[in-house]
Amino acid sequence: MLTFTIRRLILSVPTLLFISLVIFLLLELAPGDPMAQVPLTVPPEVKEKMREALGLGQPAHIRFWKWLVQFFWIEPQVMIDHYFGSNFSEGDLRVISWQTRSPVMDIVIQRMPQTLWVVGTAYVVAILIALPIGIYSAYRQYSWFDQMGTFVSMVGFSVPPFFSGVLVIVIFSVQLGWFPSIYDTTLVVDSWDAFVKQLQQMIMPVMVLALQITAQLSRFMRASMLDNLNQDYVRTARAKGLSEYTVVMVHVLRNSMIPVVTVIALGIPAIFGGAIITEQVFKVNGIGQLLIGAIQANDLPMVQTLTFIFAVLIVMFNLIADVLYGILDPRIRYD
Amino acid sequence: MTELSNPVPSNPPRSQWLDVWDQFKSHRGALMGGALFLFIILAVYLGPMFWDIEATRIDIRARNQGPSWAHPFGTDQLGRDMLARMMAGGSTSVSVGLTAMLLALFLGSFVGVIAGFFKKLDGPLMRLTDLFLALPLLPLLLVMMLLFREPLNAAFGPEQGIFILIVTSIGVTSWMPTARIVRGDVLAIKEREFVLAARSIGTSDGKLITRHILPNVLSPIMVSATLGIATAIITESSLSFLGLGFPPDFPTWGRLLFDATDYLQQYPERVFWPGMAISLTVLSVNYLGDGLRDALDPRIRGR
Amino acid sequence: ERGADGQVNIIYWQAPSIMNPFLSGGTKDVEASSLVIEPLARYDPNGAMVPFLAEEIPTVANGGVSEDLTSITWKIKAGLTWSDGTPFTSKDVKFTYDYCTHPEGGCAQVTKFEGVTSVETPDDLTVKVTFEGPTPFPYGPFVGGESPIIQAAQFAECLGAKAPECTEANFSPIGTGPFVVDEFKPNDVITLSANPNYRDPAKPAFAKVLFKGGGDATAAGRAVMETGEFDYAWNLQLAPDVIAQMEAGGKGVAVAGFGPLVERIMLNNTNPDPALGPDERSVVRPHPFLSDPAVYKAMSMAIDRPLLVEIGYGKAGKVTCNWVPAPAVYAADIAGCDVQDIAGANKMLDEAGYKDTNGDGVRETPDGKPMKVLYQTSTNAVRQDFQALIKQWWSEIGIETELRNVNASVFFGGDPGSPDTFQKFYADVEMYANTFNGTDPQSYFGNGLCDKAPTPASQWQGENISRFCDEEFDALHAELTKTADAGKRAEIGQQLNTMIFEKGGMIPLVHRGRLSGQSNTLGGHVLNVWDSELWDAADWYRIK
Amino acid sequence: MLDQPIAQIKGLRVEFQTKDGPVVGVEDVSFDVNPGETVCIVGESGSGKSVSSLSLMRLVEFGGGEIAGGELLFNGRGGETTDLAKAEQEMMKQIRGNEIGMIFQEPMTALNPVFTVGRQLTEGLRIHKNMTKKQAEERALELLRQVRIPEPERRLKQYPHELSGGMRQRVVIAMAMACEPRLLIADEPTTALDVTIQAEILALMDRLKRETGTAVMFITHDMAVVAQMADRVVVMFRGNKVEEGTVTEIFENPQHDYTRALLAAVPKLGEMIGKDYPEPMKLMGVEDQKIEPIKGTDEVLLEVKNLTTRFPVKGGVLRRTVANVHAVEDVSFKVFKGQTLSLVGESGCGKSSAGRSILRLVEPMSGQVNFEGRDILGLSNSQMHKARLDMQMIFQDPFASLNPQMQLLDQVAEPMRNYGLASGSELQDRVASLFDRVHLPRSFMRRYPHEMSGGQRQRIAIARALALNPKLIVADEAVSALDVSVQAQVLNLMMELQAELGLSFLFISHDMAVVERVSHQVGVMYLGRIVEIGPRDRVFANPLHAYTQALMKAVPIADPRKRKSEKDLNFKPIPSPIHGTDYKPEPSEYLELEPGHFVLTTDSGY
Ligand SMILES: Nc1ncnc2c1ncn2[C@@H]1O[C@H](COP(=O)(O)OP(=O)(O)OP(=O)(O)O)[C@@H](O)[C@H]1O
Ligand SMILES: Nc1ncnc2c1ncn2[C@@H]1O[C@H](COP(=O)(O)OP(=O)(O)OP(=O)(O)O)[C@@H](O)[C@H]1O
Ligand SMILES: [Mg+2]
Ligand SMILES: [Mg+2]
Repeated sequence: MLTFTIRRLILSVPTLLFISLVIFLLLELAPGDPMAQVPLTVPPEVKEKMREALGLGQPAHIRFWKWLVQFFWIEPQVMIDHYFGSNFSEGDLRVISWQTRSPVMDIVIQRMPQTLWVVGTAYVVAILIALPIGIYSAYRQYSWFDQMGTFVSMVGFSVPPFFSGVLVIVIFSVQLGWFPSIYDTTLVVDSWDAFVKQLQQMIMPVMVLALQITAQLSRFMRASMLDNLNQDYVRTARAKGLSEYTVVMVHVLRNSMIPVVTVIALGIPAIFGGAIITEQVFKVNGIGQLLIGAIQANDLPMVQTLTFIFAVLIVMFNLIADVLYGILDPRIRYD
Repeated sequence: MTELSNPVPSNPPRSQWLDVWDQFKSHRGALMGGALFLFIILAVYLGPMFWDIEATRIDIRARNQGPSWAHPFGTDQLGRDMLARMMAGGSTSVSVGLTAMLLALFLGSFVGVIAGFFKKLDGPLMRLTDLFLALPLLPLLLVMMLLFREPLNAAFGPEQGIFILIVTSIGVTSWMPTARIVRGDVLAIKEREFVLAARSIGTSDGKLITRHILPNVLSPIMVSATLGIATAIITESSLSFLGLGFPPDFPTWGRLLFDATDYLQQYPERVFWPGMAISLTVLSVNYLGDGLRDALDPRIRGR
Repeated sequence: ERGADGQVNIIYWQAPSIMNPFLSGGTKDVEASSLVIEPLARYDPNGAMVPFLAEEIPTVANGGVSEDLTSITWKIKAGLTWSDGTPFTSKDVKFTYDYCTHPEGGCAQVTKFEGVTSVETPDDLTVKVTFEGPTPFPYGPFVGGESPIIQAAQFAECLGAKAPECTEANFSPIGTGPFVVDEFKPNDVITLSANPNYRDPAKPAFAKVLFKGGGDATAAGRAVMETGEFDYAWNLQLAPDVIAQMEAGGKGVAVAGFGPLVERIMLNNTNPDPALGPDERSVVRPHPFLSDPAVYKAMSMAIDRPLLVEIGYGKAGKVTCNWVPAPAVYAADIAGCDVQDIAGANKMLDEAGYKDTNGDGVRETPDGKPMKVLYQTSTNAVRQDFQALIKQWWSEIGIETELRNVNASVFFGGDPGSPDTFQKFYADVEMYANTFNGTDPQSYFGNGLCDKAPTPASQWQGENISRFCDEEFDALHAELTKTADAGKRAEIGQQLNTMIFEKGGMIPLVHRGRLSGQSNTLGGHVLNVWDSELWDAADWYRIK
Repeated sequence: MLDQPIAQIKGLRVEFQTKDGPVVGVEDVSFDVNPGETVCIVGESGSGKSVSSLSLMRLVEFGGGEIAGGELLFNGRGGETTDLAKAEQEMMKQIRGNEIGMIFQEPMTALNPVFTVGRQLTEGLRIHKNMTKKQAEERALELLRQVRIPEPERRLKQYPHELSGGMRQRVVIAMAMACEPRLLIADEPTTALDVTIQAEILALMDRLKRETGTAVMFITHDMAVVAQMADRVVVMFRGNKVEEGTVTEIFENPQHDYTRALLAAVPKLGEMIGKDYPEPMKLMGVEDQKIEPIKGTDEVLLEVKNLTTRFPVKGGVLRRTVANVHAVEDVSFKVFKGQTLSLVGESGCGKSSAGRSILRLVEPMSGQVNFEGRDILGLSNSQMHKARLDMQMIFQDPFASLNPQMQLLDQVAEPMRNYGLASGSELQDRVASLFDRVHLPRSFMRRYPHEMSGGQRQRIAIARALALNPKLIVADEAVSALDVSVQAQVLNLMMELQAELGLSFLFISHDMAVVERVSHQVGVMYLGRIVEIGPRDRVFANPLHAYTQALMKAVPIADPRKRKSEKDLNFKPIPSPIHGTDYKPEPSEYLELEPGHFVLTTDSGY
């Protein structure tokens, strides 16, 4: 297990480097212009000047190298400085966003809390709902409950959030006035009232997101349970005289969770990635919104950094999922 | 001494596809899903033959109308007939779904089979799969759009061009799960004795793949296929939302739904039709997939 | 009383990314920063100048502008302080000039200082701006939201190439305006509080401002007019019936104001035939048929402008045939603008010899070419509705239209490598809107001059998008640049407006206003389209 | 009370609801099980043995079955008799595991893979005996000692996959015995195991029965096992009981035709003593069977010299080969034209690897394979392709070795297509004649494998192997998965073909009785090496190597008078065939003790 993990960790370094190069080249090829959002009234010569000020004139390989150094060498130093009060990074140029002219990482860190709050909660809620539904649907396969579950989860799967989001806003904010339609990222949870407020503003985005995640997870759970319910060891467990509850919730569940847990782990990078559309609809302004904004403004350093962070997360959680699989399932040994 | 001889299977010999059909028929959900899907396909492709109002025809006096005999689904803000637009949008959405799925399926199965079958290629191909998994979808799509739209527009015209582009980008970014599943199955099937048996009777690698491996991984491929249609339709609608999809004057279900959300309060029926169409398609395809999986799986059909 | 009315919530569906207008130039950034930093003078809702940091508006009459029109001298109000309590002096004004004109700075507002040769500070309260030649309208520098004054002390280290690194200064500049930045979250939200050192001790009435960004116009409008979560929503580009629905929510209203923004169809005066190759395309003249007055007039007559307004803009639009409809003195009265006349248009084409000879419903030019046009614009729901409608109308007069829409950031992006920019104009007609800053249209009218046409030689830079070229027009414009008298200037403006319409430069469609949502309880605001919408934020108060 | 049967099954009928309507699993079965008695239930696959036993536990319901009629009277600990067919599930929970224990067929899958052995063992105890965790663990330990698992303390903390098949089956037995049930149902507990382990498990169950006095209901289709274990025998055939009697009655005086046919089909070790050549079995109901010895020739067809096959074990961070599985180690033998050489040995000893190496289905590391004078190992890919014309293989599992998605016609025709031997109607004709050859009706050509019975499928595999007119057929456990009656038919078919066509077989099997029946020569393999090789009658009559002797002892004989006792058995655990990369095995050296009868002198690890 350990050597497997180490091996995969070592292998992931060239993979990541390669990915970063691919991302860089892809973005390099994209004919976007960071000046596109500057109003038409600003004459082209001025725009050209502004472009130069962003360092756009340099050749691609130099910029890539600069970015690598900044990302892998300077940013970690900044982090160390931040936590230990040292000053390694003094005077080094960090990755600067073209749009805001401020360090990319600062903004990313600023966006983290709301993304984690909303998308993370949605994920947790979805798991909590999806697992029981999946378990029961499988246990009572083709029952009324199972059919309903399939139907609802398919509908949930097929309703795009740009629609369901607006729908809940119209119902709960406009008609009923229960929840705010716009997420307040400045809210600091320091009192009960603030907490209630936070809950209120989270409910709708969480609902919309959780619907989609639940739909998918419950399907996985159901399939996995079905696979296991027909196994021989279930019969053995029953033959021991165990109650149905123990048979299903202990013996079968534990086995069924193995693939599901890895599916859940693989979904976690998506939490950090934010849910672009939902964030947009509720103005949560998390990471997803940051990315789409940066793309629209052709803020290359921001897009590059964000996509690369996602890539790192995906590679990392892929690894974690594999390791989890090995840990959860005693049959699997990667050596 | 008839007793000793083995019981002869009672059912008469049939072709494999008849068998599949038999199994499929017995799955009520699948049958209904299949019928619905067929209906949707017929409606969107053949519907325009019977409903001859053009999807782009503007009748400004009749705008924002509710359902009526002249316009069973009502009209939009420019007085275009919603039924005609639903059919036009559907043919795009369904075509996107089908072709993107086919592309993803082809890529996924190809990579999966090759990786599973040839041990040497397994490592590199799986790393490639990882790479694609790790590449964030959105920027990739964006870059593809920006890079290839022009050449494609020039070569195939604006509508064909963007269609090809969207289909390819969805296809290229969604083949990985299929590849993984297929590879896993191929690895397992490769260990089955009939593959060894086929090798021992002199079957070449190519024939081994087409005759023995592929038919046996058909059922996971089929399941990926049905899920793929649904995801592609949904992805296309999300792309429209982010401004990366088809041009706004080109109706698709996703775009119709998106346009209608602004009018959610005034004309709720306008979100109803596209929303319903997407859900029904996804639902029918899902049931269809369930049934196909059962029907294609020899473990369920056979023994 | 200052700070008595609690918090005001503003939503901009485009989120500000920086508080320094010199580094961005995006409207959202300029407007957000206008809460904090101020120019010497602003325009009021009528387009007239009002002094802000200056004592009065310098004119030739009061001696502020030199007789030969080559310099202007501003007097700063006495006793002004920055929000950090330090005095505001003419040094800051001069520093602002230095900051923006630094060759490595990439200043977005550098055009404001075009023609300026020097800025001098004879004393702490006097600023003298000298121009290289006579400038009849010397109010470019330091006037309006795009040319505010920044604090020399804060930005001293941020000159030139260092400008982007001053994150702290760029995010929370020290200003003289009614509010100071508490926290700036780029592309998300800004929190501000009342400036304790604001020059009027009774203002601002609000203690806090929450300035939220992001989302879309629908959501912003909904938050103001339907749920009442926000007090002010900027620029609600929405379909009229959607706005009406929102207003029915009863929490707020939509207010409209009209600047010089015109949605129009530009006619290509060159031949965009792809067969010509990239360098000749959009350079060689003339267009196969669009240069014929009968054709472009018929095309214009076929358009039902009131319907376009009704469908696309509602109360935020007016029918116009003027290129520069505002300030109103420059607008010419062009007859027949608001009626659609398909029959007349058909007749006109018939008479000019454009006939449908082969019966396919599309007319042919006298030399047998079918009248097909490629009609491009940026991707935007209203524009696509317009495209669809106009295509239909043109088909009724026998002109076939192919529609194309291009992503806005590509279309307006000005990338010389892209074939899709509006400057390249690889189409027969294209639709967009643009405007100019301030109230003086002189340089904007200059966009119709022959030598302003974008060409490969000029890296496709230049604002004469339709490649309109007319000696008479050029001469008239030259006259405008020499005229200082306001009445005379207006007269010339009207003539220029008429000329470009009559001679086939463009088909103006809609005079677009700006529509913003305002809560019923927000008082003291007048929508201003000539300057930042938040220009009067100091006067805002809560209606109780 | 003592003579009252523990369980009485009366007129049991079980139906399954399937999409083709109800299927009857058991039609009408009645029998009793008395205290302290072992009742064996025999019958071919699908005859309803498992269903009967599962009904008694009321577990059929979970598989979609339904008890449609009959009574299942059970005499509980308290002395009261209940009809389990009508009992509530709540009450069944009290009975399952507590009063009736059950051992399942597949030790590999009967245990939950994610829980430790200890946990699975104690579960039942804690429910039924209300033990604390500690008490239960002590009892579990005691149970493991009872079933003679080495190092029981360690096993408790291990997961099922860390145990060998035999150990797992012992755990399952311990689990079933945990609450000292009055009735133990064992559903084919040894079918999946090797002879040696089977012998041990059988001995163990016998001992436990004697020690605890539990009644045992033993389900099997192996007559030799029945002879070894049973007090009484119930014979089932297609859902019905056809005969019942004591074990000697059944073996010596079978009444029903089916029982007689069954017994005739069982090869018994020692039947061939005194015969020089193999000959087909005499089968019930087959008229004018000509039983003639198959002589073969003395011409060498295949000569294998010093064949060594190793599989690399990859490991470490760089995935380098860190060790090798020594699957085949310096093996040499000859196969004569028209004769059969059998390789026997326990699971994992390298029989299949040896067979596959010869056909180069796995690449051997070194050695020589001379087939008609050509060295097979030196052939290029295309030459090898040609060489396969003469060498074919039949695999163990008839279901697994046929492609489930292809019609039989295509499967049999495939080799001829591959070599372009025939096409069109000629191909059809040849396939048809092959079907005739293996005694399958031509109408089966359009069927799919799942529409055939196991024996028919194996015939298809044989037909496919014959399609190219090979000279040598490697039959890798070709009959192991078949029911005895079918097995006998297939064996006869193979021998018939040998006699007619002069085929040579390399017959791989772990079943000594079958090997005795078909072979001219026998090689005994252990841990990759042949430990003893020689003419069949010599090896069986005079086993010289210690391992061969032990193996012979372990084989149960289908004769209730020749039962083995536990003390006859002495097996050491098999050492691992995995060795480090620097391990250099000694070459195999043989001693010829009798003419043609060689014994390994090198240390084989036994
Ligand atoms: N779940 C089920 N659904 C439908 N039919 C079943 C089911 N289980 C068993 N049967 C049928 O019941 C009959 C008896 O099966 P059973 O498992 O008892 O056979 P068996 O004698 O134990 O065979 P084997 O030796 O192969 O284990 C068979 O015809 C089988 O097809
Ligand atoms: N492809 C392979 N890779 C690695 N090890 C293998 C491979 N095939 C077989 N082995 C190992 O080689 C040894 C011999 O295996 P083989 O299949 O030849 O045994 P066998 O005698 O045929 O056993 P069985 O009776 O179970 O079929 C075993 O330890 C097995 O685990
Ligand atoms: Mg059974
Ligand atoms: Mg084997």
